[in-house]
Amino acid sequence: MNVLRSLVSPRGAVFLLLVLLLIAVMILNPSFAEPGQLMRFIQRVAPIAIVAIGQYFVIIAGEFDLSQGSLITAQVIIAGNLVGQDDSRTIPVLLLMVVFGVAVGLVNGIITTLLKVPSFIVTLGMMLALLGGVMWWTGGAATGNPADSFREIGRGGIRDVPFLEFIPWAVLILIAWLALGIWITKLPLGKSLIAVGDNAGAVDYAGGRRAWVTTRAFVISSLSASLSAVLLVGYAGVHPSVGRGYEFIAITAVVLGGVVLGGGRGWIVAVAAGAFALEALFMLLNIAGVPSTLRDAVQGVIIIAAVAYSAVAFRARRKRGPQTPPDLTTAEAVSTSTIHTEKIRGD
Amino acid sequence: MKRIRIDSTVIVLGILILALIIGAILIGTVGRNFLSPGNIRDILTGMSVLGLVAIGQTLVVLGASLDLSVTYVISLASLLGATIMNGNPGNIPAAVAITLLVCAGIGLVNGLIVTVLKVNGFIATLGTGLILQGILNTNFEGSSGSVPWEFQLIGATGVGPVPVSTIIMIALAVLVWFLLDRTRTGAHLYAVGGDPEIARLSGVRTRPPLIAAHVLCSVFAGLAGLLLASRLGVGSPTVGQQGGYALLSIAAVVLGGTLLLGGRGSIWGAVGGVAILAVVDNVMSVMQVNPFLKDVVRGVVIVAAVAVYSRRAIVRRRPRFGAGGTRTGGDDAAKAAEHEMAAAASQLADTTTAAEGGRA
Amino acid sequence: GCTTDPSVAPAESDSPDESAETTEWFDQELFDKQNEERGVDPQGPADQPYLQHINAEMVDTAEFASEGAKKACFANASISNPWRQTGWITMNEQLKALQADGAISEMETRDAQDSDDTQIADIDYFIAEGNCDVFLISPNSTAAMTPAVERACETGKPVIVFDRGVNTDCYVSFIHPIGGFAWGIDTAEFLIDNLEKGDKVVALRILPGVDVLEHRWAAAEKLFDEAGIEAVDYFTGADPAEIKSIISDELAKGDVQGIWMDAGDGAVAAIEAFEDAGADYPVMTGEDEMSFLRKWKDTGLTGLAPVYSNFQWRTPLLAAQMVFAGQEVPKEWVLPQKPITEGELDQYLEANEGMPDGHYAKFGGEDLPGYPTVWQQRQIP
Amino acid sequence: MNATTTQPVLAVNGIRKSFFGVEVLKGIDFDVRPGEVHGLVGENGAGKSTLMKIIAGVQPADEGVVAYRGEEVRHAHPRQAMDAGIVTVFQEFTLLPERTVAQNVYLGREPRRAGFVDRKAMISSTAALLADLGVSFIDPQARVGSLTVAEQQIVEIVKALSFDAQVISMDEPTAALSDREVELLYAIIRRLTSRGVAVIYVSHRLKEIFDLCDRITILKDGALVSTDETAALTTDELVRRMVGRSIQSYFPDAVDGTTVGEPRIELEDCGNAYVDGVSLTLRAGEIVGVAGLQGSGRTELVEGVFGIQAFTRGTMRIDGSPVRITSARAAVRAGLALVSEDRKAQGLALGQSVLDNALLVVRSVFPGRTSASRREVPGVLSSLEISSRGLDQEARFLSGGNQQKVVLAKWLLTQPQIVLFDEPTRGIDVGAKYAVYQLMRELAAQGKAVLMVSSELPEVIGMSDRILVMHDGELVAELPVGSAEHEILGAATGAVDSPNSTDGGAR
Ligand SMILES: Nc1ncnc2c1ncn2[C@@H]1O[C@H](COP(=O)(O)OP(=O)(O)OP(=O)(O)O)[C@@H](O)[C@H]1O
Ligand SMILES: Nc1ncnc2c1ncn2[C@@H]1O[C@H](COP(=O)(O)OP(=O)(O)OP(=O)(O)O)[C@@H](O)[C@H]1O
Ligand SMILES: [Mg+2]
Ligand SMILES: [Mg+2]
Repeated sequence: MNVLRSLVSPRGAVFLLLVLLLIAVMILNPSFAEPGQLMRFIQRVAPIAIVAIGQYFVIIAGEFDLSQGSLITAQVIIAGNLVGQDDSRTIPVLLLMVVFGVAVGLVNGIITTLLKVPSFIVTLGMMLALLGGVMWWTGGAATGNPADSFREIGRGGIRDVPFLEFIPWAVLILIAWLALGIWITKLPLGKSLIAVGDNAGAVDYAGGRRAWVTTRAFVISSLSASLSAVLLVGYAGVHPSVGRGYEFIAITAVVLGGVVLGGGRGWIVAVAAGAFALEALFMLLNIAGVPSTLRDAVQGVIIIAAVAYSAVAFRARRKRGPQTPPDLTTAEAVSTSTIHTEKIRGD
Repeated sequence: MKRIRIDSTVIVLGILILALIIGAILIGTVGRNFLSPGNIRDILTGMSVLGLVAIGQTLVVLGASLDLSVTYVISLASLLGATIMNGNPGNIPAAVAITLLVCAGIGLVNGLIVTVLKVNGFIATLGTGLILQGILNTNFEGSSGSVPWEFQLIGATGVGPVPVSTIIMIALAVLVWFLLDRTRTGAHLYAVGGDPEIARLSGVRTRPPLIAAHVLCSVFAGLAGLLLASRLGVGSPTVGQQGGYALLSIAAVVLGGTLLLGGRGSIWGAVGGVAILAVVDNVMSVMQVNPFLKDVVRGVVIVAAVAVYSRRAIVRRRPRFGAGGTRTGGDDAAKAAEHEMAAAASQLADTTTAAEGGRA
Repeated sequence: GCTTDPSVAPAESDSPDESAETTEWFDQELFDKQNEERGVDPQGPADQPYLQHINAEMVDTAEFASEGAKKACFANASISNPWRQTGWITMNEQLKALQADGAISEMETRDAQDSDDTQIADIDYFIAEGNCDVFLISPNSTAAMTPAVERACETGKPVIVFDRGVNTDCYVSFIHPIGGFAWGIDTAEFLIDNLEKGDKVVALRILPGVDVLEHRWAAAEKLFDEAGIEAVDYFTGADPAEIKSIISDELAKGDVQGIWMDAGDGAVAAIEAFEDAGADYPVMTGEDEMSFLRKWKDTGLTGLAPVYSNFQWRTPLLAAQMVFAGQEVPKEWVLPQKPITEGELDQYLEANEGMPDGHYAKFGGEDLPGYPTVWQQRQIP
Repeated sequence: MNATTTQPVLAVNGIRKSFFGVEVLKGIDFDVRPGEVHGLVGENGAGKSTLMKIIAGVQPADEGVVAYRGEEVRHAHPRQAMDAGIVTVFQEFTLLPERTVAQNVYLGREPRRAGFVDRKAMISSTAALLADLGVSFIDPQARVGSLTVAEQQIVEIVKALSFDAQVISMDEPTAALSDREVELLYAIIRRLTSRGVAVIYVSHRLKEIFDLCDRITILKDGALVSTDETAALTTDELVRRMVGRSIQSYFPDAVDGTTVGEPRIELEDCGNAYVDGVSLTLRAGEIVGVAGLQGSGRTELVEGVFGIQAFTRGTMRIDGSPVRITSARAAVRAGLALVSEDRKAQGLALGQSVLDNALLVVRSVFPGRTSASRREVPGVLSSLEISSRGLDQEARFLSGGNQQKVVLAKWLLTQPQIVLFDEPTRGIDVGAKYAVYQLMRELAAQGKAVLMVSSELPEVIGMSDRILVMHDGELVAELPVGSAEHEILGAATGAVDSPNSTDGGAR
């Protein structure tokens, strides 16, 4: 009963949505319930879930990262052009990608925090500049797919596992990244990030290094995008359109996960669930044979409906109050006016 | 008493002038004339469509929302306009009216989703954008319709080097400026964007202004779509995406000094922002900059231009002392006020006491 | 005073209702024409496919004949995909060759970055400020660019259009390979020949609404339909991740025997989806992009690489040279468009050794100055 | 004055209200008569603001009726109540900083001519309203954000007056005002009542309540305690009813064994853009009060010490060794703590739990000590007698006093040596105030140095071992313990020339 209630609650809504979508997929295509298929599904979600996890840290701090998609593209092309067919370059190039990811995150973060340019604009600029820059550098086309050892990360896995058949590396990487993310949310850094999103002024007066805290969120986001790029190089291969639109998919997943745009509230696990729900939706549309022209429309309706459901369900719940256990309700109270006031004044 | 603050619109103007000067010099170096009629027309034409979108976007952003669906509204409007006109000049009024009505309807839906369903503007319009894209892809295969010559004139005629479309855009900007400055809806939009709870406590109904902003934003996107139809001669299901109008218009609006969080900003800033982007684009085109590099420059210019004033826009308190501890005299007004306040209190006290004949 | 663009005049040719009905992509007449052109042996130098033409009706250009190096103004739609990038590199090398010959002095290029509106402005700018001797236009879209092209024609300077067409014939020459229907017929026939009735083909398309691309699918879909092949189509945005997901889902639903693509981008991802699912390789048509050719070779699948002849990027400048020399050129310059078959695969792989994956095998620039490094390093001006 | 007019203009009956299942108003009966000032007092969280909001139509009551001029009303939107003549000055400012004074005053009902906002009329009638109050120093066209806090409060009141109000509720209108402006407010209120307007007045400053009110209603834990004529109450009785116990003295005496020791922090000629020539010494075991008028720069002084607006001139020494503190972080590391003036903007992340707020500073500055501090949290919270529903409760759902205690807990966990209090008791009730005073005494007893900025002179006088007075950005006087209010005021207004202003605190 309690499980059911928290599923219907706004915080659990994304899990309910995910369950519904998966059930729908399984009804239409029973083979999906096989463990092997499930593993492949998780493998496919991994890049999206990882960018969403990165985006989560930026959004709870009250910022946006629109440069994720372009960064993925840039990293994918870097991998394609620099690794080539030379296995021995895999490790150095991976390191280079980490450095590049960190650099992009630092630039985003520093311009946002020190120059006080809204992150929406900073990362929009970064999105244009990164994509343009990498296309300029490569003349628009990657040399080719990198060596298989590099691609193995996103494509391969542990084979012949009993019951599961196949465990893609991507699944393990996703689990590790999510665990890392959960761990960060428990660290002072995670707590500070959410506090910055809630009330930046309080963090300033508490002696927090707000600029550095926020900058690290951008670095986490960029690193997530880079990791996602590594997986995508393996999964899909090198192409300038890999990563396109991922920033919006990530933001959508984060919002589906119940995170408030503007910061200060949200649960990282729900964000991962949001990414799964989104990809399950895409898959459902494929499997249900919805005409390709109509898919966007269906997707739009479901996103709005899901987010509206949380918002409306929350308000209804707030009115109903008494029946719900206090700890649950307090955790759900979405931004009230005072917070908003402080934000406007604070910035 | 009015405390002077460097208005961001002024800074935008400054940046624009800087861009014009640098542009003129750069264009001079390749042996072209920046102020030639053809070039001026190129810049102004580049401003018209984005300008219309940015005007609408300004309204939404002032209300602390966003509209990412404008791209698809533009495409839809160009198609609706062109197919209804169907080459027949007699259909123009009906086509324009129906197109704008449909756009207004989309804006209304956006506004209702944002205000009634309480979905964040970013997500709401991302969603409606997707829905519109689906509708476009399902119902239109490629460009269709035909715009009669009379309507094409709007996009191709000019007064001297100034295209009619630019004049229309500026005229509408004046109208919107008037709306923001001189109507209740405008005042309430600033209030709702500034702080919806304060607006509510002050007796403002918070939904109508934001809904109106969304409706107008979509209508302006519709106008942009019609203008594009007039220039293209046909309607196109991708013309909105081609221009990347959603993100560029937001960039232009912020570039123009409007706060992304709402509540502060101006239409002229947005027009200035659009002009900056148009000048930069024009200069790069004349210089034949590599198209990929153009995007890099655009990205850098947008961030750099916003950076110029974003720090400055956050004014804290008036300083009382200058560098070496010298008084700046900035507080004189407040100091004078101290005494006035005291005087006012005692005077008021006197009058009431006199009136009431003392009080226990 | 009011200035109206002199050329914005009521278009004499098109009556309103004619262009309104353009929503159905399939066009039997065009289908038949292109089908016929597939079988025609092109005229012109055998080793210079970019100068060959099919069923050409030549026009006299004596009126444009004049001495000296000329300035070309090129309104490009974009270089936003590998096909256009490859062509753009080739075109610039061709320019160098013609500059060396003294035929062309310079080429001023404006890139519209995929925007109709920008390209219209670009053409208008050229008309007003460009001092152009010849206009080269690669339209971003057919109908939308028609008025602007007409305005360029009004200047009296020669106008050469290539790749996508326009709804007017005021140009001196319109250069293009046979077309989308021919592509669709080539590919569909190949798949039908290699598949059984009732087999399933998944069609991976890039995006809707572009005529060149829509024609390919319109022809193929019709033929599949007639042959009793089950075909489902998806728009992928050329994103390999999307392609891989789509194929994976299709394979989860049931067997897929054929893949039809309207581009080469992402072919590798499609094939890998079969590998990862442990399914048999499909019969497949991609494009002459190196990534597909290489993967085709590696896997040994049954395939065909239709081409949308990339060498057409050389032709406009050469046509301009011919026009100024007063030589006659085809009004509609239909370039050959011959798919690469399994038998020719090795030959093209060898010829394009060292080229990047996004390179097109039939780029046709082997005799140009920068070959091969400029293409290998993808040096874009 | 005829405050005993029989017919109440506004009466509420049996009002009940719950938030999340917790009843915060338990059947309140309450009325106001024309021309009366009706005081509403109670501890933090007693439900005063909630009652005001129900009357103002901001929130609906769960049960009970509001009768206005004898008729039952149900205002669903603040606007309806305003139009009917019930106007409220809310506890939080309801002004838009980006808009002008006139735009704020007429927000929601801008005068129109031919369908358009008549700006001239709006400005001139705002000017007239201001002039009517004798306020000539506020420009109707000034941006509200550019006004001082006090000026903003006046605008807030002007906004309320611009309605043709029959009932004006003021929820802690003086929280941000110094005595000067309070006087002005008194005068305004008296003028209103003389016109027959009823005023509901909420304040934690009991002096004002007794000065102004005709009747006083006391709430405790959401329940009505009593309504009495002011004359029938004494301060002690009022406090007893509010907190349920009698508090002998507002200001606890120093803890036995407190000794004033070595200087812990010394400032010499420090200055920044807001204050200048600040020289002062804080010794271990000492509580130093800072008095001054609103805007005299007291907040800037402590913010300067704390590195938020770092001093650009002068030298600072802590425990004898010179330091340069240029950020709050450096200050915390140097052993300083700042209990800031604005709880909501600078003190708490309201959406986060009590626990997270308590650990805010430790996590920000000493992340390594987080787990150790975490174990101390329950002890510190219970020593401050915070009543919350648990460590997980969001700070926003605490009442003002409890929020302030969380702020204190946050700083105590860093074990500071020098504690700066800026308006530590602003907007909190007597019970919580007493707890704060006791905490200060304990800190002093532990050998810490305490600096307290306050606008309430009795508090400064009652708690301080020495009193520093600021005027216009400079320290102008140092007065000994037990100085009288008029001495302090004299120095603060600049009326009395202090003997030596530069080394005011250095002795
Ligand atoms: N919107 C709300 N949601 C949940 N609880 C609320 C809300 N508003 C008030 N409360 C709770 O109701 C109780 C009464 O609050 P109220 O603000 O009326 O107290 P108050 O007497 O005005 O206190 P203070 O003197 O601190 O202003 C408090 O426990 C508060 O936490
Ligand atoms: N909201 C505001 N906007 C602009 N300036 C302000 C604002 N609030 C205060 N100031 C200015 O800052 C300076 C000092 O302000 P403040 O009132 O905080 O000083 P203070 O002495 O600490 O007063 P108090 O602590 O009693 O409120 C003054 O010049 C004042 O005019
Ligand atoms: Mg209150
Ligand atoms: Mg202060």
